[in-house]
Amino acid sequence: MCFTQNFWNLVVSGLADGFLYALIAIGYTLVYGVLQLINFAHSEVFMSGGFASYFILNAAIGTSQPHGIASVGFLALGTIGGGLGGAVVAFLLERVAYRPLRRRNAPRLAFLISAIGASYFIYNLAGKEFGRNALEIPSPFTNGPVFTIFGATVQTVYIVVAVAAVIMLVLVDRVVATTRLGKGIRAVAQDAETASLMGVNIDRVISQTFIIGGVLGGAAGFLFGLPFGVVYTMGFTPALKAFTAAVLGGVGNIRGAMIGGLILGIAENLGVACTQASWRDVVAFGILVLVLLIRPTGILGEQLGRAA
Amino acid sequence: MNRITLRFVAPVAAAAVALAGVGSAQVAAASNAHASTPTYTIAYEGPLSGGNAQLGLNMKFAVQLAISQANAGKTFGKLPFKLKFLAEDDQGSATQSPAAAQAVISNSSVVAVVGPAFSGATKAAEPLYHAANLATVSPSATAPALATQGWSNFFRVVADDNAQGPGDATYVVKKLGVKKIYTVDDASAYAVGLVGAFDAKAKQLGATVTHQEAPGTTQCQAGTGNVQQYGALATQIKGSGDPVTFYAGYYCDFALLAKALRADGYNGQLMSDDGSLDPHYVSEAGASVANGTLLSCACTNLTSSKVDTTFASQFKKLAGFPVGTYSAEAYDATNTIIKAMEKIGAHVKRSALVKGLHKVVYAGLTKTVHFQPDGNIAGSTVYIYQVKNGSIVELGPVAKLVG
Amino acid sequence: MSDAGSPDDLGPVSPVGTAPRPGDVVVDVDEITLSFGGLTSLRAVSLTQHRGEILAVIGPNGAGKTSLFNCLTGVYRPQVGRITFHDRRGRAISVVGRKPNQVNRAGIARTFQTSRLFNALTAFENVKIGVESRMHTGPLGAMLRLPRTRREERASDARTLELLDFVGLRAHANDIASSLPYGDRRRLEIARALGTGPELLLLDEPAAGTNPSEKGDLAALIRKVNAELSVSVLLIEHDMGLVMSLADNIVVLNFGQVIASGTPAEVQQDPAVVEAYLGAPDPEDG
Amino acid sequence: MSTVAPRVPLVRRVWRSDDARRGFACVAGGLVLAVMTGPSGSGTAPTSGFTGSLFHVRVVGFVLFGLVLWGLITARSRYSSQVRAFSAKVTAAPRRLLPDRRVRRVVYLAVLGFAIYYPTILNSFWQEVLVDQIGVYVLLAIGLNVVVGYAGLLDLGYVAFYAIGAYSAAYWTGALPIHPLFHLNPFYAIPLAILAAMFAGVLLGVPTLRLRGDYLAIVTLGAGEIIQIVATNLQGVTGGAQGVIGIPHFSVHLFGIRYSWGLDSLPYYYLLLGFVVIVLFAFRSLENSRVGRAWVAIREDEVAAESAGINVLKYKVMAFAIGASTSGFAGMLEASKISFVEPSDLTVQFSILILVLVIFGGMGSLPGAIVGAAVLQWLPQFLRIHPLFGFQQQDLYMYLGALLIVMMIFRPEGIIPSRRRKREIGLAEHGVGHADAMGHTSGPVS
Repeated sequence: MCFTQNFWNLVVSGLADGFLYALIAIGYTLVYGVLQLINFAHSEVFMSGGFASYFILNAAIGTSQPHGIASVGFLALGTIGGGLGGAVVAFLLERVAYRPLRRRNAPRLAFLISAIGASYFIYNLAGKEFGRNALEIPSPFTNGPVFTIFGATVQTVYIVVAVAAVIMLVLVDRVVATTRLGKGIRAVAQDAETASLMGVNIDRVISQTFIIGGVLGGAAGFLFGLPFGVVYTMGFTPALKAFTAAVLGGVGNIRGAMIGGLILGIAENLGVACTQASWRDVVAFGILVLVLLIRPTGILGEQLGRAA
Repeated sequence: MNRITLRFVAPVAAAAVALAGVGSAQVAAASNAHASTPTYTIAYEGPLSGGNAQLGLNMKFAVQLAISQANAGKTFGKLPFKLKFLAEDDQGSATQSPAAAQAVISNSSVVAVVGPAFSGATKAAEPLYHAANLATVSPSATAPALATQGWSNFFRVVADDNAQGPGDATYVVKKLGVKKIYTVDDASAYAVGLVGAFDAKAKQLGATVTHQEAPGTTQCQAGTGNVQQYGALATQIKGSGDPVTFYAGYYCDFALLAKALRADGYNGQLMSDDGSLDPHYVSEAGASVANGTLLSCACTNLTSSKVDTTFASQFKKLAGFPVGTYSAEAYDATNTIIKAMEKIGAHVKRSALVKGLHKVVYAGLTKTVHFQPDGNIAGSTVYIYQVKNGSIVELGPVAKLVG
Repeated sequence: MSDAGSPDDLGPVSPVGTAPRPGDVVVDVDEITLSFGGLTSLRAVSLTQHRGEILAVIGPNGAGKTSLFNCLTGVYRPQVGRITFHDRRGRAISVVGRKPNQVNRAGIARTFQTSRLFNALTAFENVKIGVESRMHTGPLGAMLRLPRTRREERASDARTLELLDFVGLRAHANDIASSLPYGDRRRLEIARALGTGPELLLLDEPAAGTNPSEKGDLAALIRKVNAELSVSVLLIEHDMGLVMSLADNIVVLNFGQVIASGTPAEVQQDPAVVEAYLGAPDPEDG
Repeated sequence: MSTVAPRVPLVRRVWRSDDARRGFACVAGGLVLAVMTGPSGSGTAPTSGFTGSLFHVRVVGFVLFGLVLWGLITARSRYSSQVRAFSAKVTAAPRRLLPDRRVRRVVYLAVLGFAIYYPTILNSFWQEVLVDQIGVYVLLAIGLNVVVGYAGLLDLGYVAFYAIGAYSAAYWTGALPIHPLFHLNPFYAIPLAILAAMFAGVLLGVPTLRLRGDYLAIVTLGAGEIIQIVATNLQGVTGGAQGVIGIPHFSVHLFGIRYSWGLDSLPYYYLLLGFVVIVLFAFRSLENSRVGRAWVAIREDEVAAESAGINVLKYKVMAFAIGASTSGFAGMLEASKISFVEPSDLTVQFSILILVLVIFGGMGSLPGAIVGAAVLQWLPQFLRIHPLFGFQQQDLYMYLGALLIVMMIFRPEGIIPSRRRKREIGLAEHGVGHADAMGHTSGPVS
């Protein structure tokens, strides 16, 4: 096969991509769970997180080159900053682009169009205010090969992404499964009308859902920006991939989104080895179409949402 | 009352700011002091807005500068005519370009055009210019196909993509003595042409070439690619073990690839083209990654001392920002046109100027401009540069280096 | 692409047999079982309706009546069992596995429990959409207004007006559907269903939410549909008075199973039925 | 402490009141507008754009603008009956006259006459703009209107069909690296290009139109992205990133008529105008036909439509294919006019732009699509030459994005709404019907 030569290398870089997809995908899945619609502007939540962490780390690190425990501190700072940035934008997004429509019981088409509008507005505003060139996030650590596994080189940044993502994924899984907030989200996802009759404040739950998705998406923006830099258009492609991952795992299903993200990341990287790098997006898109046609409910099924 | 004034003052103030910044309106560089001397317009067509505006502005102010210097008699002494300047924005897009061209053509005082800046825009607009027999001298359109369409009015002061690729390949194979090369292009019109010429020449010289396409990302030039592709690509390049990686494309994608390669532990020689010949490459990749990288250009380096410092300082004074990519080429293109006009005399016609440009020889900042019959510049030299200690230094022309 | 309405839309059907007579079987439900996940909503349900008959399906809430309708109209696909529809031309058409529009084309039309009209359209347009589903105009014909298109337009206009007349809504032809009173909307839905030219009409609680006088009118309309248009009627209804006065035969469902069937008189005396209704009194009943 | 305590309920009361919230929203909107039209920042000075627009005298103007807006809105809701009466009085005459067929015909003819005469007095720049930037986009908007407006489907990959039209033109004229069996003048290749785009529409539609509406949106988005990748990378077929050059202009030689479209843009304008008029008649008939009513039925209630005998998938594919073929023609015309196609023009953004034109004009409304496209395409060109309100071309999509949100919140039916669509949206908001074909599966079928 075309990918046997570099198989483990590709799997390792695929996993790194996959963790990012999983983080973003959860934003889609949660919102889909409570609103039954795709949050088209989630890509910009991701982008905003990247920018927030860029500004914070730029101020905190400057031109210094941190080592050891300072590196870990800055990484945590960047992740939290990105998460906050994402959360703020997600919250505003829900308030401005979704809530007025929800109040009016607008058709679903209107939600999608409003979200597309929000996406274009936010990323072009970012381009206007922060410039249209890629900005380098000052690195809290020196990137390079750390160790090899099955002959695959593992870089520092892969480890950072994996550790941060795993912590957040476990957290969100626990939050949704065990806390009162999670219970509210699940109740609204299953039946919003009944939930509101039972005294659940739907508006608040929806806001909180956007914020949780925003935190993860924003943090992913930081982790993505670490090696690649941040730029106003950075959201589109990873978000489209993450959406694919969400569908792959089963929209509305949190663990599905995680598994979908990892599978997609690896499949994409292996796929590139068999074609040119330029066909990478085509590979991911092919996966999306195949899943939708063969098993539209995804690998784990649509737990919170409703089947097509 | 206060309310009303303020509501109208604000937008007007904003409009004034925008006017100064964008300046897409006509700017008259010369006054009509002498009614007897004829006045001609040299137009500029290129992106002044949209994603590629900066590149266009680099050229626009250079054209403007050349015209005002010529009017002041600084470049060619006293001219028998006065020159005016007209800028038309095409956003670098093929579909916007015909309208811009029409605006230029319909202005009967226009005798020549600097531009169009982009190859795609040129392809769409050149038939109109050709029909109007209006000379266009592009400072930056490098697609080889432009010179083969039979457009007698088409000229350019830069070498086309076919010139640089073979020069680079010659350098890699003959000077570095490398027989295995990994080439990557960013799928842009510019890079695809360049890498094609590179591959062909390298193979002809006996090297084996592995080629990959990795579309430029939206982080850099507008492209369809995504930044994550470089991880997998670096893995493959490292796996190939090729000692030289040649990248055809622009600096910010090249910086991402370079970082990915070094992070993966690839130790081979990196090389790229004039799209990467930009100090931003060093700042984005980081000096530790960028050091040792070879770059090439069919032009002399803007940062090197060869470029007239008065040009650089005058440009900065006019534009408000330092000279950038293609500024010097646009300046040369404009002066080449003026030189050809001067030869004709006081009565310049569009058709006569096309003929004049075919014959003109002008010693410019970047090179001596002399056009071949197809509009391409004659005798283009490819220069090699290298990143040393975080800055780009010139090594010299390929012919000399290979010796 | 161009034309709808070819019999091919139905997929394979058995060859044309002899023309049916009143009293032949029109639909035969054979041991169908339908479940969602772990929940079984229909368990080995069988029933037979004869041509020209008014058959009522009754049962407490959640008994599976609407699920049965959805199986009969192709919305749900039962996991086990067969449903065979015998059309006017004597063909036996299997309903299971066909899409709702194919089932409709075969000759089974329906109304919904909560009326589902095209609310932004006029009463006339609502019925016309039903009538037109039997026509053939494709996009090309419509764009060019070919002679056949105009002929079909005239024919469907005429038929629509006839049907509006038939259900007594001609005066409201140009009213927006959502503006009509409740009873009229139910009639309009019946007219739209009749527009598709059915042989079997499925009515899902046609009298729900109507007042007594509207109820009487509806009963009269159902009888008229049955008698004048010779359409067999299968109805779900909670109003026992209406059921007893309308139905020729009754099938009783409970917990997804048929617990009794027969004439109204027989069913009324069936102990299982009495227990089902007494054991689980229906809040909507009456 | 004790002096503050009693004020809290007041603050809360003010915050809770609709008026105050509206006022807050208006002023916030004004400030956002101030930032949008203000100076740009940069990566090294990320706050300069904000400070330059907010800590500057001009912000007063925008705050006042917000307050005036608030006043107008409040006044309007308070005096809504008077406002309605006044607008009824103003529009009484047109409303009485417009249904009259003869009056309408005269109006149409006048508009057509204007459309024929007006371009001749424009300079060549605006003539060019009229074709490349306005005419082509009007046609595209009319086509997408069938998909979004009539059938209620969200197609975000409309550019794919434009590309197929453009590359068909290149293919049949022999400009591509792969050659056809026989070369055609692009004029005769028009039907082939339309068919190719239509076929692509069916091919993409049949599998994807079974999906839920939001999935459809994302799949078409992906398809639009893919077409650009394919056009860029299949160098042996499409000519790759360099694009295709040398596509000939239209020319006719038929029944003794000999005409060639050249470089002049007016002849293309008239060709476009003719096509638009034909398409308008055709789509108008379509709207009021069996097919058009089937679309309405699907838009309103897919389940009911199906049980009324309508083959939902077939009609969705039909809408998709009709929209695609219109887009294909537009792509072909533009390719032949500028003799050139370039993959870098075939962006997702292009599809979004057409969508904005349709939404702005009014979904399902033919005059809306025309006026929406014409206004929104003319305005940036106008502002490029006369830069008012700090407008910068590179911020165009920021304004368009904001426009989409504002339209969806305040006027989802568009500036020239289709009467039917407006009614649907109104009803949907009262919980009746859906007004789109997004495939509602939430409600049990009962």
